[in-house]
Amino acid sequence: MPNIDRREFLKLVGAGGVSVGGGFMLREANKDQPEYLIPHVLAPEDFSSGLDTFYNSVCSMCPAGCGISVRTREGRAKKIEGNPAHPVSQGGLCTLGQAGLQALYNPDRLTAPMRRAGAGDAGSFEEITWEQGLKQVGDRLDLLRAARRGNRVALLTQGVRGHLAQLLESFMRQLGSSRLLHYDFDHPHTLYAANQQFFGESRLPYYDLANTRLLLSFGADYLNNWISPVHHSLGFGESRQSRPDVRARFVQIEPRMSISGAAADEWIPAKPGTEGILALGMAHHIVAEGNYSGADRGAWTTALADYTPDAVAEQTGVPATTITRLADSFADTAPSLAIGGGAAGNHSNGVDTLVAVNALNYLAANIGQEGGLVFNPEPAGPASQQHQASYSAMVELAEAARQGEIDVLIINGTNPVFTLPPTAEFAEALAQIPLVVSLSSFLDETTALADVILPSHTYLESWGDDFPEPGMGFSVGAVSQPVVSPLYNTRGTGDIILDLARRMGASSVIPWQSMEEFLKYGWRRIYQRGDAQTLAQDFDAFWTSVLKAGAWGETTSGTTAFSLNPDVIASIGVAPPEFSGSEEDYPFILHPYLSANFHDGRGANLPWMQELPDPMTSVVYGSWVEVNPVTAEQMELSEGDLVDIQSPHGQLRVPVFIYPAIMPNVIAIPIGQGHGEYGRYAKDRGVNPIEILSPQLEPITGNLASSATRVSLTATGGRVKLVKTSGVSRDLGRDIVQHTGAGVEVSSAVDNSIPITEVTT
Amino acid sequence: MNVSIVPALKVLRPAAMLVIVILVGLVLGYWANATFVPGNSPEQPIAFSHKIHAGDNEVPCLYCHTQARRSPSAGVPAVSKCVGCHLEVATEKPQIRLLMSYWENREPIPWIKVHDLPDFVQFTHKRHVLANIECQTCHGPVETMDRITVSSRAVDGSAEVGHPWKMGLCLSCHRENEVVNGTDCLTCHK
Amino acid sequence: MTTETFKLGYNDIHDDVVRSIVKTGPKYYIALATAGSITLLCFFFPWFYQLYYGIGAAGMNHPGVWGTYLASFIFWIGLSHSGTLLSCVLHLTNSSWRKAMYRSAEAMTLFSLVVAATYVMVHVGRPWFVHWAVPYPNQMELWPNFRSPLMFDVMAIATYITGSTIFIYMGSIPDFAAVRDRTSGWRNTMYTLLSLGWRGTDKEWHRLHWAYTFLAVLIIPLAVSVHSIVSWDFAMSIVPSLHQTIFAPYFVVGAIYSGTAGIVTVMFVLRKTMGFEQYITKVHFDNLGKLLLVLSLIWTYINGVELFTAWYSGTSEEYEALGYKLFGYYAWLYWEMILFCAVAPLLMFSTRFRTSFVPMLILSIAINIGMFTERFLIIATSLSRQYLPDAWGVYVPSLVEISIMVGSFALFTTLFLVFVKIFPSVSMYEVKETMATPKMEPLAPASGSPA
Amino acid sequence: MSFFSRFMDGWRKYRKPGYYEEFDYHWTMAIDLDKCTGCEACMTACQAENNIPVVGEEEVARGREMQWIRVERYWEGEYPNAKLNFIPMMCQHCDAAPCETVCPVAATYHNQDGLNAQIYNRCIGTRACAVYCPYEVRYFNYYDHGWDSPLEQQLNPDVTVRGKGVMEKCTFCIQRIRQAKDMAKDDDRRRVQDGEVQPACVQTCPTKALVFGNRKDRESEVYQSMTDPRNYRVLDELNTDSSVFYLKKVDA
Repeated sequence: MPNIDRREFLKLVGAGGVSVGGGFMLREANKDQPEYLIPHVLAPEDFSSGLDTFYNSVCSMCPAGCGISVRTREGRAKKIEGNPAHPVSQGGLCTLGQAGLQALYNPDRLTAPMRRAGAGDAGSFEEITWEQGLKQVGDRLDLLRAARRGNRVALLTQGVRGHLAQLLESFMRQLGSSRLLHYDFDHPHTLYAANQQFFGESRLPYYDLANTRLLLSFGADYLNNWISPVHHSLGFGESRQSRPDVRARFVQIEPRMSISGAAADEWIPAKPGTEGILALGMAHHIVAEGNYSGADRGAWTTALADYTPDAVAEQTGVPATTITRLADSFADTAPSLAIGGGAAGNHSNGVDTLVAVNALNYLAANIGQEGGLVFNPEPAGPASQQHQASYSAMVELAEAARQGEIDVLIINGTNPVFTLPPTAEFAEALAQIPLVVSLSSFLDETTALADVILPSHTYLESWGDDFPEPGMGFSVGAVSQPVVSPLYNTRGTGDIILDLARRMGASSVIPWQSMEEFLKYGWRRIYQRGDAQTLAQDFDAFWTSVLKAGAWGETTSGTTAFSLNPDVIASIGVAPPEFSGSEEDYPFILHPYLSANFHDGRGANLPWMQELPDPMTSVVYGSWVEVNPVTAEQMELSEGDLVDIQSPHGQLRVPVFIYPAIMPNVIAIPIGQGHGEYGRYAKDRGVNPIEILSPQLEPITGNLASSATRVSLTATGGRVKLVKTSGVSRDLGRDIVQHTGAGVEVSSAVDNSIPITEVTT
Repeated sequence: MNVSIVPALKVLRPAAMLVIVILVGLVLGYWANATFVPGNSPEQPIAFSHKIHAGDNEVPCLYCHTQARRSPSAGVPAVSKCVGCHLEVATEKPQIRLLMSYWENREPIPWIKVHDLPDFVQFTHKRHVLANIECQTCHGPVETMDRITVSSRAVDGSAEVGHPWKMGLCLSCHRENEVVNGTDCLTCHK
Repeated sequence: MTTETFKLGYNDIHDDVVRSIVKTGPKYYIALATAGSITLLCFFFPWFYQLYYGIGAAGMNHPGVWGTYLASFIFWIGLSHSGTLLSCVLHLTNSSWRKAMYRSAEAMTLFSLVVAATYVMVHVGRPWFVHWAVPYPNQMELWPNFRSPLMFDVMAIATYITGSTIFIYMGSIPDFAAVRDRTSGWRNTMYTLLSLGWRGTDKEWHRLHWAYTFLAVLIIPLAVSVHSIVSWDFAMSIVPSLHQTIFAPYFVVGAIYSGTAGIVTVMFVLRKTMGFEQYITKVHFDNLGKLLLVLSLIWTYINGVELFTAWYSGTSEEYEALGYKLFGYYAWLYWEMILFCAVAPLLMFSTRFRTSFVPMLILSIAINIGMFTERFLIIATSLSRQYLPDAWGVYVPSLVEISIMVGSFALFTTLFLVFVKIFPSVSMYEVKETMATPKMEPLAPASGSPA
Repeated sequence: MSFFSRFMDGWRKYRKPGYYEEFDYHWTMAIDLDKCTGCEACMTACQAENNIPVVGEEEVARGREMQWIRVERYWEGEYPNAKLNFIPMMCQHCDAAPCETVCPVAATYHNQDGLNAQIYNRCIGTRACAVYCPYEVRYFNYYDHGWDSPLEQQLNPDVTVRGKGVMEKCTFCIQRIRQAKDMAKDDDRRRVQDGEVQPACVQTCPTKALVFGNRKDRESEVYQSMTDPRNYRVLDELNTDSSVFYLKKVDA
């Protein structure tokens, strides 16, 4: 060791000391924060950490009523799957149904009861306790009821079925109020009316897509939004390739290609509103060709005299040859099926159109047939459609409010301020009502105008039940049970109503303490319908088995015999559609359609839905207007150009999307975006085409003819980048999606030389 | 003219020594921290002793960690489980009083996690317990510990088997027992 | 041999070079400070931001997962090829004119390699795990994927760095010794260590020459392999317009091309700043000019071949890629590249152009801009037009990327500035070799008495 | 045995054709394009099952969307004869996968069940696999994604949440496959039965256009589908030997 002087030595010691400390701190800094293991105090018996628990329930994201099976882990919902045991969904589920989880765990949920702060403007609320909120409302109701002025109370709910519907009904009866309105923007009023006219029952038959061989769809987007999309999809898949040498043919008739149009074998653009005329043209051909040989053939001949293919071709813009070809194949193929709805039903002649479609089914003898229209038995539980409010009913309500005839308005789930055109002046009407109570789970446009908010559970936290409409040709029901314990200080709609009923002193008639109790009461009767074998077990066993299975069914089927009332035939006929606005000023017809992701706008607050590309255009986060390529070329428009869309009742500014499959004089905008409230994900995105709809009515139902607005299109010169996930949507002959003729033999698996070895399981 | 590099090296020596001293110091400090303040044996809210339970009184592991045989996670017993016995047993001890106070306030006990795997490792207790692997194989001789410590001693306490929470140990064990596809990454990472 | 060097004596050379090391004017410090601060500001600061935020700080997206980072990586690797490779070839061909410039050329090699290596770290998503790409036994019992061209890359570059470091160091031992003998204090100590006790005996000279030649022979194939492997990172994929057999030679040529241009630039700068007018002369520019011309012609030819084969293939994929390259979103960049790398160099057919300094400087810079564009286009155009049109997209570099790109040049400059103060940036002994032995005065008058 | 010879041995074994035949499973998917309606239920199902983040409008605009399975759309013809064809595109789990050869750290490799594995915690983020993949189905985490509380309560505990700088892609829902194998082991069966395991997309598909199963079980539904005369594989000319079979659309 060489000699080191003192300074040197001290230096070294110092350095050593510092570095030792450094090393110590280094490891100290690298230690990670402790994690905690928080056990239960008392473990619930069905709980086991690290293992899944599945609960069967019912989806409430749209009115279809699919059965779902929710996977939960340690008390949290992880995944929603279709319930294979449920006849509607049979294990399948649509994208909106999947996203129900984000409704449950949405960051923008209302977490506690609230009251309008002072005379504050919309949206400024102060938190209150349930007692305060319920007392405020209950007392008012009690007063009115005592004063026999219950009719000054109105209850506006989204379309609900099952015992909740029944509860609301008896609740309003106790109040002595007739103002119980179920309101859904997309409720097919015209379809019910048409069935009433033609079949004499205001119910939906079961459309047996699975067994049909030819489907004619007049404007009904049955795979996306029409009535029961998941079940229709199942049928569609079933009749495509699922059985050896069975492949049904699907024909879609609509001005703008929908998802169903894309899936169809043939897409036929017909002038908007003339679908019914087209149907009658085909009917004419069927009768004229002698493909129909019923006793009332003569009556039909006279009724359809004017609808010669050529005349119809003239009106609809569909070539006569096409009409006759379709008519022939429709008559020859058995079973065949014609369905109508969607845009076709939302015209001034909506009901006549759908009656015409029914007539087509009648003439092809599809009624009561497997693979055709199958009538449903009376639903086992309470139904709701008799309370469904049309546009004019809503306008009446608004009018009554303006007259000061309404003191209390209870709103449950529905969002009329968003889904009604401004011409209905619903928002203004709300301002006239002294006490507006909202039971919504989210602060949507309507709730923002409420005075008291009593936030309800989401469907994954609450009790309820459902009897799908239409049924499956037999009685179906299902109970929806809470799959997770409530996240926030909210309550189930049913429980809130029951509580209010108590407070207004109706407990003698509505004695139940909770929705669960009421459900059991109601289902006891259903249990008693059962045969000896089911009755053998006691009710509780029945109840648990229904909860376990997530579905209940009965083999009773509806009537198959059907005789047509002769007067109907005489009354058949479809007038040409009426549009608001002259063709000169407003050269285009606006075709608003329910967005695949957002339904009528209720899905817009779900991040998954916002980021899910629109199936047809792949656009995300926003709105667009679809324009035919030729039209666009004439107007020198290209993708992303901002255009002003002017209707007689309003104006919108939207970017253009060049859409290859839309009629040149039609433009389409999806419904669902353009929210002013409704949470961070939905707020201030895109536009809401409902805002510019003219109050054009379908006279029979008073339904809004939402496809009957004319608009003009003017380029603003502005331009935005349309956010979409697709690059180029043409395959440039790269044969990515390959086709084959029907039944043509193509390369067999052996050619692909796949290594396959036998294994014994 | 001096061309040899030796004098130059001489000049450098103090600097070199400084460097060496600093390096040694760092290592020393790191080691000291690791041995005297190990992070793998934290103070628990209740001084629960596995030695008393699993060791002296030979309570089987699965009596409390019931989940281990049917679930990926072994699970910690609910407070009710502890109370179940301690309503009678050793009721007067201070720690038990502490336990009871949790129980009376219906509060869970915030145990601190000692054996912790990264989130990208999907370990399942079930398969290993059903394969009759001794808990001690990975958790060390818990029945001898008053306070739980991540231990690197083998079951018989003889030799070091390397840190039990490193991938190498999983692999070697999977190799020895010829686990089907035992070395496929997807077996644990997904 | 040119005439200027005759004016010099051995001592002049030594004095010049040693002065360039010892005497440091304020200019130098200003330059160093600027370069250094730009490096910090434009290179390291954005990089750390990116480390914190994620690669999202760059403009890369779904089809375009590779971008300017990789382009710059290739560019710097390419630049590195100049020096060592060049000086090896010229050493073996024993062309005397190289001797003045090769030291700086080698330095350039070394530093571009360093920058390139840094770019690997900038490019990958989790640089803190990048050591996994190196084979070493570990408790996870995991090895890198020996089939991966990227893994070859790691190996090749590591080897290349080592090789060229030894090469440049060995070549400068005698000069270290020379400097050692003319300096004092810490410099003396440093150079004593660096020169490893070099005495300059015949034996030493002999061994040096032998080892030097040996290394030169060794490094040439190494250099070629490195860039071939870099090209395979792309060519081994099945991406249309990347999947090409010609890529390896294409990259090698491109590399030497841009590298040579780089040398021209550096030499010009050295000449002006360090006052090496006598050592770096018209001759060097003339010869380099010729070399550049040849390279540019080869490069152009390969480009033509590439286009032709793409067109000839007639498949939708190749067609689309070709059309996109020539007329698509990045077309203007493509034509800029053609102008700079294929058309402009034709000027060098004229000797007057080759022997005039400033135009050569401008051209050399233009060529390197063009070559950088080439590397960028190879990635950008082919990635945005692949097999599934639905997944097509466009990649645009972000501010962070551009700033880091600029910063990397600053980093290079900084390293070089440090270099010229430590290494004798002109190889003294080899310059001497090119000089006639000066007249020696007899040490003492001869005494006439025979013993 | 020296490391080198062991390595060479493995190399040869791996490259021998039919190497995978000695194993029990060869997971395969068949997609009937004649049934697919492009409803995109599969996409949301996948997002929910696999903790796929929502990246937000700006990021999608920059082309940073995350979709392990996506529905591609290709228009054909012009109005009024325009047709729109959908094709779901996800990792094809190629037996000769280009992505596997290029990863320098072997973070992506082929496992004995015919799965193209992606090991997140091994990935160093060179993104080379995404370049080499002709199907463009590999998605990169350009930064750490967040979930607005309480949305994170929905995250699937069986699937790792990927951090920044890591490549990710479809795994055929490996967590479900593992679970099924676990069950099979419980009632000591050697093999998982057909239909016991379904990836999220297959499970939710309303038209049942997607079929998943073990190719080596000749009774399995997927084997029936993949031997259907309509079967083909996308970009088959690249010899990726993919494990996802498409059934041609029928014109009628």
